Amino acid sequence: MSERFEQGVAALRRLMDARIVSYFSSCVHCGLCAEACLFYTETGDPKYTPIYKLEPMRKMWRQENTFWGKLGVKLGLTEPLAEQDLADWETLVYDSCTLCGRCSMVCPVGNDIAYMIRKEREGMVAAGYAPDGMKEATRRALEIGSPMGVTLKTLRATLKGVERNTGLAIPVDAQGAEYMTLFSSMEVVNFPEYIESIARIFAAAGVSWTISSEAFEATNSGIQIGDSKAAGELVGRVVSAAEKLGVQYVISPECGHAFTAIRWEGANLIGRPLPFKVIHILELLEQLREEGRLKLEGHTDIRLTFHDPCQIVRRGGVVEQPRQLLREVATEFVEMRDHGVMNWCCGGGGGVSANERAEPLRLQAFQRKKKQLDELGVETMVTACANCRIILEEGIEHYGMDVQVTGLTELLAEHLAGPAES
Amino acid sequence: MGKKSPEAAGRRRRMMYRALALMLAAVLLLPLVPYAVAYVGGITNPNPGADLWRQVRQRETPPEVRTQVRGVDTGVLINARGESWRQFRMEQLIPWSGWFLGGMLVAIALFYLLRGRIRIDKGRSGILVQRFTVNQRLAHWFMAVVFTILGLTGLVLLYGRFVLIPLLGPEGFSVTAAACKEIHNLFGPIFPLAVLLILFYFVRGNGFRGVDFKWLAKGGGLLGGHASAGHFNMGQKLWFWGTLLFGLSLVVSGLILDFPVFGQGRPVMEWAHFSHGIAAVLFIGGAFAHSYIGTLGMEGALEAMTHGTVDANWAKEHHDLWYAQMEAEGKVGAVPGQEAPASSGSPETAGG
Amino acid sequence: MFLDFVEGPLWYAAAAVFLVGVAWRLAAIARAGLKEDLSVPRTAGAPGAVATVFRRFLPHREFMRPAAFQMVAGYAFHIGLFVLVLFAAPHVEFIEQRILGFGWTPAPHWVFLLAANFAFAGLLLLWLRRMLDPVLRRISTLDDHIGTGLTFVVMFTGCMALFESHDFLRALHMLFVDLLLIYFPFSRLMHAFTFILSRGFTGATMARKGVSA
Amino acid sequence: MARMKFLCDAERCIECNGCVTACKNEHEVPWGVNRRRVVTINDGEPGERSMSVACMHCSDAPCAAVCPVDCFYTTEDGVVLHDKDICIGCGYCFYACPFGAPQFPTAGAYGSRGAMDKCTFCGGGPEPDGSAEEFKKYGRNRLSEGRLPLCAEMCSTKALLAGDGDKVSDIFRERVTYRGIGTLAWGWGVAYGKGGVRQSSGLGGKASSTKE
Repeated sequence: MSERFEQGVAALRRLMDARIVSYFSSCVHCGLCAEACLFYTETGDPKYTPIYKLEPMRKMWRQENTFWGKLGVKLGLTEPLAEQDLADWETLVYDSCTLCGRCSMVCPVGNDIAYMIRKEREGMVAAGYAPDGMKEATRRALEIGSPMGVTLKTLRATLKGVERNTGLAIPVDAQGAEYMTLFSSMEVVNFPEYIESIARIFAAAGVSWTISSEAFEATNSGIQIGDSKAAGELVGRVVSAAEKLGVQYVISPECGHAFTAIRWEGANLIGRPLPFKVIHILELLEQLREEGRLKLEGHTDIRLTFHDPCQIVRRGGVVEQPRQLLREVATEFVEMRDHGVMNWCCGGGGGVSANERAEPLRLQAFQRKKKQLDELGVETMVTACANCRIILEEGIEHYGMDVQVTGLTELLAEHLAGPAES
Repeated sequence: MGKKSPEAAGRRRRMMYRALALMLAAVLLLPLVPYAVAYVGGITNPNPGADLWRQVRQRETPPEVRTQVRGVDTGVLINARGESWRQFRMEQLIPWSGWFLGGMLVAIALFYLLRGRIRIDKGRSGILVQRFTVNQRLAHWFMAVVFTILGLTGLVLLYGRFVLIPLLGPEGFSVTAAACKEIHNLFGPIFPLAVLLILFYFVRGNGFRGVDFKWLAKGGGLLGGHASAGHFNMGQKLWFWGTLLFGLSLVVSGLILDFPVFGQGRPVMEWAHFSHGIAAVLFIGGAFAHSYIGTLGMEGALEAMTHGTVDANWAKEHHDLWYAQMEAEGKVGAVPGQEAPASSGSPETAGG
Repeated sequence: MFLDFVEGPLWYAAAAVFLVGVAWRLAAIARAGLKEDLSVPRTAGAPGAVATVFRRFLPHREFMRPAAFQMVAGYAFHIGLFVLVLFAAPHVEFIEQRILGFGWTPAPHWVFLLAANFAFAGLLLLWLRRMLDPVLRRISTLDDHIGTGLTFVVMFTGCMALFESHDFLRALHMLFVDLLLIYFPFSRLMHAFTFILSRGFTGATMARKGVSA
Repeated sequence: MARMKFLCDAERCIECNGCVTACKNEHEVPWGVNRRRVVTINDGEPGERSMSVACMHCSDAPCAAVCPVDCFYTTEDGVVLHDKDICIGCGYCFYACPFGAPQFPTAGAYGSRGAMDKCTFCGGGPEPDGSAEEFKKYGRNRLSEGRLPLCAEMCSTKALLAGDGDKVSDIFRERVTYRGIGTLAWGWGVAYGKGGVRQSSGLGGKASSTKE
């Protein structure tokens, strides 16, 4: 038994909290979670049943927390968790789960399966069983500051472009600003429109904001791969930068897991309450609109729908804000059949997008989104997560569909009232 | 106009009294005349009760009857049909069904000895074809379990007196029979659900077509030559419709027998028992053949109901038309979610 | 003799194992502990926990169709079993005489029959599906089958004893009841108690996030 | 050996239901069960006849023939009895019985049938004669005490006769011959009086023996 495996077992043992013990005690193996999981519904393969992905952790629970399990292991009747189990389950745990948490919504006994998988990944990664792509991304995040390798230089170059396009000065390291924004690397590299949009909106609404040159990366690979130490390190950077600038709020960008990482896990990862409030960009925009600071004009008459990013909506609680905002600017906003907290994941969350070997499976799982879109027959889809957006665009490309994907913040910026409209 | 004398008036009044008295006497005495005549002449009339008792006994037109005791059939003095029911049960149903069911088993045993297990001629191809969905299999096994429970308990009640009392003794058999009766009555109302599920999940593809009669003419391939068949062959179709027919008969008669609280009298109950017994025995006999051919009798048949898939070669040999259709639709080999032995390197160590 | 044993010593032993075992299992959950959540909640967790305990009795509207089978069969079984256990006349009598010292109005016979039919149909369908559906086949363990099987046998022998004229049948029923009670705390049957905790934990976490789970 | 029989004289039965009451009271028969009942034909019309019916203790009893658990037995006195510990309450005896004698206590609507209950000719059951257990299940065992069924004993018109079949039929035969048949069977004197219709024709001698 290798030392790494021992570490994995130790991690699983440490994480076996009351929730997980209760969850495993309650599970009656009814199989309903399978119907909630897009990897199962799109492949029909029973191994993608969510609770089945927890087999290693269940074995751990059985041998540590149950009478028969303990007895069985002592008598040699029950095989304890073996390293091979972790090896066998690596693909199930990382490639076929986006931590979207839809299964957690349907479990009749109320098990939060996504929570358990998140914890199981801690054990997997401690034992060294994680996809190379994600390991790499985490390494880059820790060493370079961004999973995609985006450096401050890259950001500055992007910001220069933004300033040129908008004619606005982008505040960097402005002491005493009210809000500090974070970006996902994808926004910096692929969607600078997002940065332009918030610059315009904030200018129009008179928001005092800034970007920290020390911590601008919102994504947190540690959360995805299940490495609390790395995740805590990444959150810690944001916290110290925010403390240095003395901001009251940190804005989580249009990126799903980034929001979860800082809003819901941040304080727990660093072991103390955050010295600032975390607000999602959509929450802030809706708040500004309600206060009358964000004035919108004009409508788009294109029939469009909204793709709920799991970590923002179901696992983040930002459910109504995007819909309120969208209704302001779109007359033909229609909902997919399963939406809001029961939406279907794009297939690339939870680090699956950073996991190259998962691509064929992810594209297969995308058929679920395709069906939803085909059923609705819309040609424009709005979303609020850079990762979703990339995955959706890839899927649309792969299946040769005729659908445009756009960010909600950008859509709002396009309908900004007043002189800011260019 | 002479004036009326008082004497004349008095005479007339007396005459009136006498006439009245005479009339009264006549009224009172005249009904006695027949008795008097009979007494004198010794005439014996038939007993007026005779017709009545005949009616009561034969129940052709049941006489109007009243009793203080409330309950089912309390007004029936003689239940003449009880005897015919007894004859049916003791002298027809029990012995004849015994011969029938026993004969069925012997016939199956002979068939096995003569024909042996029907193998897949070309061997297994390893390519699977989805034959039944989960819901179809669920409906089938639900029916199978409920049918077996009802069938076994029913047979115990039918033959137990002759077969089990010698083995268990009267006390022992009473325990068995009491348990069987309760289980039989309790599972009875679940049977309609099983019939409905069978109807719902299997009605498609069970319509009769021309090819089915050719199949029948060839004895399903037993009388020589290959018999073509679609998703279901004639044997299966007959079994399906038989299930519905017998099932319906058993359900209707069974419910009548199971809940004797809706005022149904003995004639209804006896009729219900009559049809319940016949349908059940025929159904059970059919089930013997069905279970034999579905398990021991034919290689590759059982897995269609357990795993839902069949081997492509089996499909070609037994349901060629269906196989051709599946092939045309590209469904051969594509079995989603099937635990095929070589399931794409997935973890198999779990469970238990 | 047999009846005296299964309704006497064995019954007391089984009840003791059941009570101590369940308490031990619940204590084990408490012992596992839970870290305090330091994030700033949107809404309080406790009301969310209570809400979810009740809300999960029905699936989300969107999930009605995929969950239809488990819903229908599951409820038929659970409600049926609930009525059988608590309202069957012999059970009420047993509870009154042997456990609580007081009883309540038992269900009329037709309610009992209806409940038994629902319970049997539901349990059979659920159990058969466990054996037939590839998903359930994949995730089911021996415990699932033993738990279901024991419940089935207890119900089955209970109905066999319905005629109430043979001590042997009653004793048989009691024997399996005792076995079920002994098996209960070590098995997935614990979900009868822990489902409240599971729903509560999830409900609290999700309520903190502002999501009604 | 005696062969116990009931006989109800329909010419005498006045539908007073005394036999029903006597039976119910003597055996403490449960609610809903009537071991004996009086049936009236053409009630209120000319030719009305009443008759008290219960188990007739048949020689070739259909109930015993069809019973799936074979719980019936015939005593030395020809009384058809059954063992409630063996009976499973299936109801087959009720279908086969010509007289509707077998009764079933029901437990409410959707009633499951309890063990069958019927007239025992006041002869109890398989338990020891006169035991409390026997009384609880089958009622009083009068036969073992040398007494005949109470229903017949209580019959106010002596319409219901019970006892050894030979004696019962002798009594009835006498009655029939004594009162004649048809329209002649009429009047107080014929039914109860000393002078019989046929007395004059030389059969009168025996009539006096039935004198009350």
